[in-house]
Amino acid sequence: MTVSSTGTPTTRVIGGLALLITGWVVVSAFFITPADSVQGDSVRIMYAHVPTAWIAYLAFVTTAIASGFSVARRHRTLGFDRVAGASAEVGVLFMAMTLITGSLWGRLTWGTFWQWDPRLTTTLFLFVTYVGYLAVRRIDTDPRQRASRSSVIALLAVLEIPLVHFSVVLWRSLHQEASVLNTDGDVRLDGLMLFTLFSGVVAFTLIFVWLVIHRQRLTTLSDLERVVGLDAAITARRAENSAGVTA
Amino acid sequence: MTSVAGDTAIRLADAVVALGGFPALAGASMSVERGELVALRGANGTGKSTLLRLCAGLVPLARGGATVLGVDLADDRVAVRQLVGLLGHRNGLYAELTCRENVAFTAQLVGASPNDVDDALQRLGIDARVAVTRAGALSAGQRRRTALASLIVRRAQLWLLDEPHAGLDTAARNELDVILRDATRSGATVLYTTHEVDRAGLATPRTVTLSGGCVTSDVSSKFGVAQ
Amino acid sequence: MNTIVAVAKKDLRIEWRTRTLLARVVPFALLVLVLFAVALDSEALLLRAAAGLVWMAMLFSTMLVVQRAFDIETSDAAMDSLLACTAQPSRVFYGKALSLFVQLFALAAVLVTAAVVLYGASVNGNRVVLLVTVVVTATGGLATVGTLYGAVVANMTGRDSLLPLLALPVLAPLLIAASRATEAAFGSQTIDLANGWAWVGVLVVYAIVFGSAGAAAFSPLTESDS
Amino acid sequence: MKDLGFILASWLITLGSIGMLAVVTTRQARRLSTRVPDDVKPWV
Repeated sequence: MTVSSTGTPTTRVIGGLALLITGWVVVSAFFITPADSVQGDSVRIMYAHVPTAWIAYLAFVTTAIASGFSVARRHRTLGFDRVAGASAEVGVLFMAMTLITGSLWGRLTWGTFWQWDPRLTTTLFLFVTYVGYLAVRRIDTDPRQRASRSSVIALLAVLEIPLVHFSVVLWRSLHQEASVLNTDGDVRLDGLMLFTLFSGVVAFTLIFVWLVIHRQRLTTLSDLERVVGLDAAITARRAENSAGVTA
Repeated sequence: MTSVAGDTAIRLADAVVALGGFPALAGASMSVERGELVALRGANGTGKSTLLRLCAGLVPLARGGATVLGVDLADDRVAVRQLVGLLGHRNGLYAELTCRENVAFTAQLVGASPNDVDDALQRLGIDARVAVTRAGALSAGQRRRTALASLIVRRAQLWLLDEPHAGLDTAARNELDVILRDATRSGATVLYTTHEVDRAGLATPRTVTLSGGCVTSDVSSKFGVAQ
Repeated sequence: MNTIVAVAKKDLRIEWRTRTLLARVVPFALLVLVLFAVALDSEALLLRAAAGLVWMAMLFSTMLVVQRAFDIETSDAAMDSLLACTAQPSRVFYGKALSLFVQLFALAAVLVTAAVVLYGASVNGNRVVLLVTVVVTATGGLATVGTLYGAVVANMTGRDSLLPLLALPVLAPLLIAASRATEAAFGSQTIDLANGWAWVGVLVVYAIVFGSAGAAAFSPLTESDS
Repeated sequence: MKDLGFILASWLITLGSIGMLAVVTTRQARRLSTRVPDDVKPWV
């Protein structure tokens, strides 16, 4: 019998916990926590937005570190590369969600969907950079070649992002424009609000771990499928060969 | 340049190379000593070119073992690049440079002198008029000769030639045979592919035949193989 | 050093014979500047945007020049022999970057002149020094990043669409810095000369960072896979 | 609740995309798992 999933008892526990805590966060965010004194009800978006953003950054840090280890091991073990890829996939999705929920919140709080402030701009470039990273990973090639190429892109992104951030900070600092509303999202929170936000971070971290485990196993599966397919193809080619000799 | 590998230039043990999932080499085993001249024979699509590209470090080894000039290809296939001269299907020439400029560029990179360039051109029968013609405007045979001249200038330890005789006229073919034997005499190892039986038999002391991505026969003879 | 010069000379000689830059890239870049002018439709706005538009046109043109620079190498598998002939792939990187630098510098000179003529931008006195420094450092950054990502996509399928996707986000800091510094050199009201020089500092750091990263990353990037 | 539309949209987008990725991942896993024998799967 073949095991028809990438799940294990550990991932099931992680998944269950993630669902449970997410449920609590949703209930608390909508019905239990009060509206913020400055932001009003729009603070309820924050309970989704902040954990999402946290995961997005965590994902790219994970990708960078895993790529570094992959290079250090000279791509002999593909595990690091698979984790790097899975983490980037999840990170790109979370980054997109961060940008969307962030601009919805911004519309309510600032009155605009987008502001060219350093944090937003850097996040946008981070997003585009990792979309490119995933495009490189999608090119069908030998897994070790894939690891070698994509790790270079990931490590160059580590160089790129601070430069982007620094230049955007410098750029915006030259424009003395008053903010629409003098808040950047770092609001003062009471105990329950903080606890909800913290639960959200925990829940989304568990979701992230669950997704990365499963998605890196997917890559393992497709790499293994390549190996299994090659075995069959070698046997076929050799058989054809001996048949040709006897004929 | 000396290597720690001893006397073995190429050692393949059940080497498998997969190109887009297809096992172009499906477990080839062979061993070539330094200074040997070996012809690779086989029909189209039997893995001759892939075997050469594997030895040149251009394609990854999927299974088995492959050591070329002391470099383990499973571990680091880039390291072998510098020791090996490959003449593949494509000539590796710049179409906008003249024949002589192409060879001279190679010479500059490896630190050979302009005299070496002239010698190489002369040996391959490239005259002054052809030498100043853009590579893109040359005939297929002339481009082949230019690429061979570059290879001579490089003085690689292992020569890997894919159909080097194809497109050459009789005089050039005979001269090529002399060049290859000279190369082995000066310590280089030469592995070339051909599907011409007589050439493989007469000019070469050893003929390895590929079929279905595997080595199916390996014949050594001082007098050539009667077919 | 020898290898760097040899590779650069080879690339420039090929460029001189085909005149791709002159015949295709320069007209394209000028066209971009003209089209921007038509799209913006305001002389005041154009003058304000001149610096940014020049560097936008430079970025797009860089994509073309880089693609051409690696087409030369891959069309007859010359890259394989080239790398086989050199002990240090980083020198091939610097050689190709050097030739890109020369070409892009010439292009930048044309585009800055065009901005003066078409958009009414003006450069005078000690601003000329700033402008030349900006063009040199920014072109240096463009050349190194262009060569690096050109090598990334050189042996990939579908590289024409992949190169801008990978390279343009990386070039964003350069675009910001070069545009602001050029604005200062054009005598903008929003940025003074001192700020312009601060941006040059960013450009220098950028060129050095990607110059060294490119040299280090070049070797693993050039492994072909088929 | 003020701005309920924006708040609901944010949450739906967030949870919806996570859910979709989870579903796509498990379906892909189910499809690929059958093509690879168990003894080579490191987590079995």
